[in-house]
Amino acid sequence: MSAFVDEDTRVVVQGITGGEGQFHAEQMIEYGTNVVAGAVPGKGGQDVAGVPVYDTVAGAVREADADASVVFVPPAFAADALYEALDTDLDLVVAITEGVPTQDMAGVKRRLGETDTALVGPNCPGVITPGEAKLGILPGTIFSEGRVGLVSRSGTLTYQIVDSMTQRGVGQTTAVGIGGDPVIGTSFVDALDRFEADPETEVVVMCGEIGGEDEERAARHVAESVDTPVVGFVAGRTAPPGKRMGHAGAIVSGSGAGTAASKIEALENAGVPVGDTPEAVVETVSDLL
Amino acid sequence: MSAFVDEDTRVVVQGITGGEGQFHAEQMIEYGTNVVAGAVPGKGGQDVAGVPVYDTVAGAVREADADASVVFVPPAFAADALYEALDTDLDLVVAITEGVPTQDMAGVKRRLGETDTALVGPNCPGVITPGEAKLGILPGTIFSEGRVGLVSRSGTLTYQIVDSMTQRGVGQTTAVGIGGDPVIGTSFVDALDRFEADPETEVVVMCGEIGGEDEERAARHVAESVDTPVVGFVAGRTAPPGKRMGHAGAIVSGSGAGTAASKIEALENAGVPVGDTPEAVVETVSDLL
Amino acid sequence: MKLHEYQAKEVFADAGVVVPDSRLATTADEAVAAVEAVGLPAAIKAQVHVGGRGKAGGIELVHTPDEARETAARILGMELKGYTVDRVLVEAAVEFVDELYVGVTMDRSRGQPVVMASTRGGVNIEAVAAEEPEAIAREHVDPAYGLHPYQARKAVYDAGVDRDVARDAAGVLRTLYGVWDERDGSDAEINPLMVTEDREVVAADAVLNVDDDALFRQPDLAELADEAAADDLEARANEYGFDYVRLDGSVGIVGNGAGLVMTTLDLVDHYGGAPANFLDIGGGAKAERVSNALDLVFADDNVDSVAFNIFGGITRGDEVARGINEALSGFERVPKPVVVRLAGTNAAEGMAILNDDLVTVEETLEGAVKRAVAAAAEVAE
Amino acid sequence: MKLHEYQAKEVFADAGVVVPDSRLATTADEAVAAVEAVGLPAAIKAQVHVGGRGKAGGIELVHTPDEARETAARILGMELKGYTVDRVLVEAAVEFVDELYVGVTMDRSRGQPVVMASTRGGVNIEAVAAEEPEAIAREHVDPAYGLHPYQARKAVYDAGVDRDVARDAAGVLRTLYGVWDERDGSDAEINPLMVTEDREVVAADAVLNVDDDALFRQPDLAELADEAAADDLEARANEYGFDYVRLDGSVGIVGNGAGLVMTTLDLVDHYGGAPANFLDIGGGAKAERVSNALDLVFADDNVDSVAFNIFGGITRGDEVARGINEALSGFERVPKPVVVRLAGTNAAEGMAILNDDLVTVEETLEGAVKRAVAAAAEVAE
Repeated sequence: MSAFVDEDTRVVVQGITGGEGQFHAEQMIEYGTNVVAGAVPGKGGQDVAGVPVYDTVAGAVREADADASVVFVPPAFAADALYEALDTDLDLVVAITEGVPTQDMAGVKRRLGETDTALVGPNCPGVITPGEAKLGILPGTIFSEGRVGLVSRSGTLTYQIVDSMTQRGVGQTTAVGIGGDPVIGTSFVDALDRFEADPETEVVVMCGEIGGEDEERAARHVAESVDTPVVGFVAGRTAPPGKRMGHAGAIVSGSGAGTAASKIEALENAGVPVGDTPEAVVETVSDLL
Repeated sequence: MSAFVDEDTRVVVQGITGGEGQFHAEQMIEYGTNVVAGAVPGKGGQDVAGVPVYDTVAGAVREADADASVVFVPPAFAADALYEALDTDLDLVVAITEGVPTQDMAGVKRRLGETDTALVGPNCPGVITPGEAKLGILPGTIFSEGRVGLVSRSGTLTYQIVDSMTQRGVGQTTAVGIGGDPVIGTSFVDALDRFEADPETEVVVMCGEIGGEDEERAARHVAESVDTPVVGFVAGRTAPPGKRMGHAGAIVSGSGAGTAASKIEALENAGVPVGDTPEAVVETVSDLL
Repeated sequence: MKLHEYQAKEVFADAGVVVPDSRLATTADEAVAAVEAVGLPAAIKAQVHVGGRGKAGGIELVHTPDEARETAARILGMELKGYTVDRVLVEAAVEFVDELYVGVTMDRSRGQPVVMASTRGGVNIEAVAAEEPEAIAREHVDPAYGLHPYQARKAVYDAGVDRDVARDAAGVLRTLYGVWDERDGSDAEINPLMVTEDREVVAADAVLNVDDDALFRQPDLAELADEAAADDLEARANEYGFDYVRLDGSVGIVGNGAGLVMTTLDLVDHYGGAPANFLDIGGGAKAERVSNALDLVFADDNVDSVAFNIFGGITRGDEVARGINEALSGFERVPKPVVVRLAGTNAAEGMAILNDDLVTVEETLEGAVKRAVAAAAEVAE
Repeated sequence: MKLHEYQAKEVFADAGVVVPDSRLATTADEAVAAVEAVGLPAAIKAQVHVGGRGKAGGIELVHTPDEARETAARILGMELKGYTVDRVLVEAAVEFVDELYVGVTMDRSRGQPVVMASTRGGVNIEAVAAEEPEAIAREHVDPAYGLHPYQARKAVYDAGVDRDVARDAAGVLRTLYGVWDERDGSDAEINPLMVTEDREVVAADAVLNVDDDALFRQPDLAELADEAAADDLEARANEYGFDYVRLDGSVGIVGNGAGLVMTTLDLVDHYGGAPANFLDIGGGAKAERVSNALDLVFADDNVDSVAFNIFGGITRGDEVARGINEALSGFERVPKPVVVRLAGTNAAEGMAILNDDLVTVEETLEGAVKRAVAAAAEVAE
């Protein structure tokens, strides 16, 4: 298997009967993802996007042998959907939903620590292993098979960099968007460990942004236990303190914690070259391959 | 160390400024227990029973190096006192308090499973290793040093059997009352494991009673992994279904689960002789030594 | 502590569960007025703390006011498994097409709440649980989080509840858990949860048992407990603060500590007698408590002799003995033979002090029980 | 979303925290009436969403009605760090002997709430945290359980709060956590929590910031947000449902996706320009949203040129291009030069469709930003 998913990953789509859920289930299937079921309370017995729908995630696991889930459930019900997913020993849960209250996610993260499941997101574009499977909403067409792993807090910034790589003939092993919320499942450190363990991944691109300390922790982690070369990018150099820049987690605190400068410094101290522009990142990656 | 405590065990008494707490702190000290502190919010800085009182259990651990606690806090505040104790990495917490709501204890037990602390009780007389230390309210005078370990859900029944043993010259390594509530910390299985690991203990007496399935589980455990000879007793053969017999946990359900007969059968099937009377138990123990 | 059906229904209805229209009645006239209020047909249901009221004739369907009067008159005053019916619930009959079961209890072996759902409502659910455990879907609840909504749904779908009522049934289960959690329930159940032809769910029966140890923070439910006491002696025991259970033997038992009192009962049985009660007077033995305990046991007409067994623990035996002497000297005449055995700290001193004009003293528990059994046998002859 | 001090105090007071008597005033006359109601001396406090109001002259103590009138007149209309003061809180001055700090926030690195207490209240607590972290006692909260009472006590005792007010201070901290938890707070704090000579604790200031993502279940707080919007453009962005932050440069920016828009800002800076705003129009690019976004950016007088950068993702570039054409054709005259770059699915098709009478098309993000920076520089000349 690649870092997170492969062509054998058996996916249940939570919220498959909603507009987003159905559209992206179809897109995933079209990409070649092994979507085996949907799960929506009260909609069991239907067929959507060509797969059977179950009333519970447990039903989808029991009947359709799902081992991963993609969650398109609206914010007010997302935490409950995640608890449900985490209760079924799936290998991977990818939460696309944007706008999940932070306190809800704190509860979910607490539960997550008691399971063997990996959670990616919420408020993220998902995970893709080009040519094998995509779980989420990433536009499959811009990706290409190759040797670069990419982890990012931002969706469109990921696309920008991937698109540029693909146009230069630089392909990807796996790209994962970990989401822009303050409390998320898979962190940079978790994703770096996955890439480190993936023999196909020769270079990792790590796209951070302002807010929190996850990039700083990742920098320490790279210095201590990552051998794969890592190239960094940090968005939000011009962000003023105290303002949320789109993502709930993208905020420099009033006291000046979480700045791009601090993250860039930490990464560079850990030996991670940080590009000033997306193009510079792609150039550095090309040079490393 | 003996099964639970020894003369080096450093005890903090939670609720030492209450009537019960102070009286039994004095009794414990008189018995030779190494009581090093009390903990009562707002009473820090006082001396009670000759030991310093701290506002928090953490304070008692930090300043007086306590590694075990005895809890005399009233039922309404007992769960909070237990969470506080469990937050400080003590080796042992003994909860004497009677009447802790069962739902409160379910929450505490959930936390307990996340710590390395052992909880004995609540609604129990405590733990004693004769000649070394007692943590709780057991009357020290009836105990004598020897080779029998005793675990019981009942206080006075323990005293009855211990008294009888002592009068016959049969001493004890450790006696532990695990309490008569439906949800408790240390179970029979846990206590049996402690005795099994204690080289001093040559025979174990296990006093069960109606209600729950802890005796049945213990019987299976004895059959599978206890080499020390175990002698059993089960109180409540004449108890009618649906009536709480004093202890919150001593109740045969309406459907007939939790009867003495079921427990006696399980124990006997596991090779544990079960005495019809307390005297019969003591006789069997004498024969085994 | 058990609530009556009508009390539990009130609690559930306040929380949003749909229940049939009903009125409480303590006379046949009130029952007739009640059927006029709730409509006919109606069910007349004995409000007593026993299971299987229906089979025992405590629940009847009536179709006319006259039938309501006759039926209420017959049920009121009826004895059901030792309890006298003093009130009936008169409730609009619900036409149903299905009967579900939903319940919440504490799984004490795991220390976790568990919620249950089944499509086998309307029958003895414990029998279903024993014979066909897979017919009841169970979800254990993490007490730190409480019941997640998905768990209620999962229980209901796993039980095989029809999809068009599953959402409502899951809602009732969530409400039931909420009540159980907030009101310190030990058991809460709705059996049957009826499904009407309009695909609505209605609680046709209701159980709510409350943790006695939590009544201090449920004052309104504690008040209902007083109302609900079944037996005069049990009611007096409540007042005195004793753990007391009435049995039907002839040897009255007073002791301290649940395990030791149970053992005393067992020994009475072992030595050929029959225990009349379980009575735990708790720690210490002040004269007043001893006196109250003896009062209570003497007041039981079935009692022919009394075994009084105290293991002093921290309390000294001589103090207990003085308490017993003082308490018994308050009686003009000790009405039934009392055998006393004291053990523990200063037990010998205590037994020496005991006034053997008033009581018989025995050294051992076994001896005391044998003596009390013999005394009861003598009286019975 | 930030609440004003007076709004946060109302929420805390409803939950049981003691706050000084106060009135809101929007005119000097109202301020005079307010001091008559709350008594003198009183504090006149600017209600704006900026820190350090005191140092900036936004908080003054007054001793007479005349002084209140003058001070209120001066503070109302004052500019504080870019915000115009349109209301003041007139509050009875509290005599205090100590100033404590209590706060609750989300420790995002652990995903756990954390409660804090300190005896160093009344000053910039972030400076204390940076210089003397041990002066602030912290307790992390298990989100599954919530704050245990002992944790509030422990924080307060660990902080060294005097024993005679510790109980009350711990109570305030528990209440603060309760509000934070129930009202979906991101940060809640009371600084200072004043200790009076009578050893009572009073909340002299109050902060409550609410998770924007949870406003759907806090409708009453969401209403306060509208009231509290600081800037006309930001208020309009709220109405349109855009993530928008106003800055002070001259290159207006419209894009989709937080990271990519931030990167666009950074590139403007990198290539020698200054970004005028952050504006994320979110997924898709329907004509109406494009039009609203351009309206908003055009309405900013500081804006001299616009960089419009969309990475289509699932959405097709040709559809976006049509949306842009349609939106811009709605303007009689495009008021400021707009540079557009589309990327992703069907990007080439999209850029081919774009009406280059209305916009300048660039192939790359870098190219678009450079062109917009150059355009802004031209206008500025």
